[in-house]
Amino acid sequence: MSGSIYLDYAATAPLDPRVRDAMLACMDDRALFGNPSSITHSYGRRAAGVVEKAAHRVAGLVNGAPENLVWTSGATEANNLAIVGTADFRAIRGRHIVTTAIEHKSVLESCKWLESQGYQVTYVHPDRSGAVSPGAIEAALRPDTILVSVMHANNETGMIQDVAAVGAICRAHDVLFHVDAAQSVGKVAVDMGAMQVDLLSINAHKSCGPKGVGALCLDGERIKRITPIMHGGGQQRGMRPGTLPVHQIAGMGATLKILTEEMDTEVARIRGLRDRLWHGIKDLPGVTLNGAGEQRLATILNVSVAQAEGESLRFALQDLALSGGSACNSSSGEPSYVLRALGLSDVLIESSLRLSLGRFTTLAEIDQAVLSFRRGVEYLQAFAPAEVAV
Amino acid sequence: MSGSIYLDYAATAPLDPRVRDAMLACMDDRALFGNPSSITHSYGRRAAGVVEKAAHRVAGLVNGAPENLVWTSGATEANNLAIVGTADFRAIRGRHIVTTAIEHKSVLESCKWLESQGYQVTYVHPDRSGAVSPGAIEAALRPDTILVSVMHANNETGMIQDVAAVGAICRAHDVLFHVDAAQSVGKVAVDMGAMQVDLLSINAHKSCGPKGVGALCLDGERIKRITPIMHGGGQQRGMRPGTLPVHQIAGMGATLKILTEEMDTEVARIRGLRDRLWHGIKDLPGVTLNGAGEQRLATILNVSVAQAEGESLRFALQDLALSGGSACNSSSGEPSYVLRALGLSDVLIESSLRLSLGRFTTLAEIDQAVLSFRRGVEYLQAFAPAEVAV
Amino acid sequence: MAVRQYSPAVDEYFWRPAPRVHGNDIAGAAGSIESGTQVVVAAELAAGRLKNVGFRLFACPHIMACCNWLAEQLEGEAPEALQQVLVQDLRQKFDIPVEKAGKLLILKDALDACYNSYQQRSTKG
Amino acid sequence: MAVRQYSPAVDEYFWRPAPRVHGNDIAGAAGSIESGTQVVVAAELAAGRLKNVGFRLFACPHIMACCNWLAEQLEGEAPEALQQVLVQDLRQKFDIPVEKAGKLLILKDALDACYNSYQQRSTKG
Ligand SMILES: Cc1ncc(COP(=O)(O)O)c(C=O)c1O
Ligand SMILES: Cc1ncc(COP(=O)(O)O)c(C=O)c1O
Repeated sequence: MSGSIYLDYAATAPLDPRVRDAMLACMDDRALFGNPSSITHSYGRRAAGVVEKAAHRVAGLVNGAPENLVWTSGATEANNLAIVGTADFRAIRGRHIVTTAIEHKSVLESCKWLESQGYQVTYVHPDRSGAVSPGAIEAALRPDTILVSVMHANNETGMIQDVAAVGAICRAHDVLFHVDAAQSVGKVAVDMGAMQVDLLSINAHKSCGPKGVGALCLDGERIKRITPIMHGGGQQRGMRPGTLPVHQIAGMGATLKILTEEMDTEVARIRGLRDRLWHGIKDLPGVTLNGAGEQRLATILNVSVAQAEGESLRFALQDLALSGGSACNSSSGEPSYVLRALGLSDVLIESSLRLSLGRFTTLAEIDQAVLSFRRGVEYLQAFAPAEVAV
Repeated sequence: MSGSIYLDYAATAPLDPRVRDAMLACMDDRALFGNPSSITHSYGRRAAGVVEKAAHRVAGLVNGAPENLVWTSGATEANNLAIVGTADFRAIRGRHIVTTAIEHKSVLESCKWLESQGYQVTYVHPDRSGAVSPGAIEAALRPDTILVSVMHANNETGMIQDVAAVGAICRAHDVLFHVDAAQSVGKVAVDMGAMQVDLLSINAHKSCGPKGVGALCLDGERIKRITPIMHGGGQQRGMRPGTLPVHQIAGMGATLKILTEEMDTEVARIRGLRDRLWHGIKDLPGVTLNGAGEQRLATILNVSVAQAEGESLRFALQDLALSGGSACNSSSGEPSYVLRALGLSDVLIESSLRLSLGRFTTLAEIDQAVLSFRRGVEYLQAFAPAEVAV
Repeated sequence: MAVRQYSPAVDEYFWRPAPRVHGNDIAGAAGSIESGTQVVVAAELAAGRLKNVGFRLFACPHIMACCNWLAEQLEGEAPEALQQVLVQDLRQKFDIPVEKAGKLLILKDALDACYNSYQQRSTKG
Repeated sequence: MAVRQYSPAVDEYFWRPAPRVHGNDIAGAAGSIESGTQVVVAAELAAGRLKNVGFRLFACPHIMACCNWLAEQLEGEAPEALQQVLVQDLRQKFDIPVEKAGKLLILKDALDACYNSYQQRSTKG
């Protein structure tokens, strides 16, 4: 099993050696370990310098403002901060939020928590292809709507939403717009200005960066300040307390720098592999693609396999490290609400697999994956009851 | 300035090379990078194994239960989770909290936030030595008190509180007891059982571990569950969502393992250096020790220097990297509320310095620090106006 | 962390299917794909004994392994063996977790239905 | 991040004290230790000119540097120079941030007080 092929990049990705080196520089250098808040001495100031450089790199990739970036422990925290923080900060203007039914749990659960606090939330449903119509978002707006939150790319299907269209609608209605770009950053262009995004959540570990670090980028003109969700030492302009993890932040900076430089060629390469994988399996009976359409990430293939029981399917494909839904769902055992929203039955959801590729996926791995996939599916389907008449 | 002597270990500490190696093992190993939630494949399960091993190491040092540990982004988050999470979870029983006036900002600000939500908080004041009397805590208890939060060692003075006595009182009154041990863990014995602590906050970076990782240890019998402060993917038994940063957690595990093995000899060594430093400067006129008494950390020396203006004092001592209070206060510019609670005037607080030592502090550095300190203070005091009669 | 691990017996028997030629003198089924588990069992009768016992399955690895093993075990046995299979034995041999009790009962139901079809056939014949 | 950096002029003059022998034919003071800044200036008069100008200070590095520099500048000047010192010049030379305006005024007050003591002495004498 240790020789299994990793096809779960959408859950997390291995660390790029160049990112590792950037982190190690902070971890080893006896001059760079300071607390960035300790600006009374050079250790602290040098550390603050590392953080500032990373902020420029991160903001650079998403066309954000480095001075309006808030470092977090990941996209989960960034989403919580964006939604709960904005809701609290804007509560006087209204208590209604619009989001979609296929957001990441960290958005949905934040919204549910707000509902328990007296806010109202409209969950817009996607169509059967997984696309959320900007018109449906607009229709959900009310005079007391203070925030719209729509993810850029879905973590299960890779489906890309038309956030620029939603951004234009929000701007026209003067409503703040949050985008969870944890899955899309570095895989498609993310431009806060062009997309009219006011708050953007990202993280590093989905792009071969370190786990445990992310950022919320604020637009700065439309929103410069939100209520913190943690309370403490006043770091990060009072929006997020706690000692800044300099090596993690340096790692995230390096991660996004690499994306800035290599995204185009790298995405083309991965798309080629992904398509090769799909072409290798799509003729199998009962194999269907979820969230089809051109508007999806080059890195994700979400397929359902009819006539193969889900657990046995995963058992049969043990030499492929993949996911039955989003990683967050792996331990819960509940059928994916994202695939449900696409109209799949619970049994078919159980027999759905997310294969996600990334920087270190090779052609040889893909060819091996095709063989394994075919062998497993064919083995199970040969058992399928439908073929026998009782 | 880059050659300055680091005496700010209480703000943060350099990474121990052994901790670095433990982190690097996760960062480099192409089998250990998985998402611990991805338990459907071996990458995820191996990562989960790393996390579990670290939990045992961390819990081992504080005599806690590894299965009741919640990983956080640091002690700030652990304190927020402990206080806000417990308050919410126990709100039906009452809405009163007892803490002290000299807690870390992450405790005080969490309490202030709760006050804004309708809770009541009693802030017990220490005596002039900095000691919080357990009797004063007991006197502050009310029938609706749900939580007592007292820090183990103070981050500015190093003063150690009698948490075991407070623990016994809380147990007798059936009130939950939270201890912020961010500064004490690894410097004095921390034993959740013996001290009757129900919730314990710790982090790694004050002990030569990585920044950006900490833990809240729950007692498990008295409290197993609290309300999360972030919402999301259900990780960590629903108490703290977000992808676990495996390398950070492995680093924290390694950090606490080293503390377990080396604490006694290491603390004795540092105490020797600290005392040497104090003996080298205590004869200077106007130099006084804050938070004196045997019950204080071996690593911290908090001194006030009369007749030397604070900013000039720090300027004159630029070759010593030290802190004017806690690092969190460095950027705020407000006089330390901890020293205020000890009865110091604002001007004397400005002229107070925290010198804190740690694992890599050498004898040569201390001897050099004594020389620098004397030179700076003597230079400034020679200017002192009091000496001239106008 | 609830990590689902499979016993070596499951690893072994999941991949050891009975021969593909299945008899269908007698047969029984239980469950459905919609409900997540379906078990179909069929066999020939040769000199009053079970022959070419085979399964059609939409089922989890534990049930798959059980059935592959049962196909071996039942071969050449008297039809009564179909209803003498003990769920408890399967649970032990394959180290099946309690939450799968329902799925084991579907298997049991299919075996019973198969035995019923044998009895009906005997009555008719 | 508001990092307080000091200009090279502060670095230089902070550590360049006027000679330690201070005259006290005339003197002036402003501020107090309790308020965080105190400036005391004193000088001798020799042939109607300032001599051995010296400062006693409880003050931040900017003010310390200003005073050390002024001690040099005022040496040998006419007493009027005490009141001709321009805060604006000091601010520029030492790159003093605006939030220190109050401290600069204390320095200015001390110089003025010193000049007053010269005038009073002249009137008396
Ligand atoms: C779309 C999306 N948002 C948010 C997250 C949460 O990210 P993190 O693991 O950094 O908390 C994830 C990944 O789990 C994700 O896929
Ligand atoms: C006593 C105490 N509690 C909590 C914290 C916060 O720790 P962290 O930096 O890990 O958030 C600190 C350090 O800043 C501290 O000294």
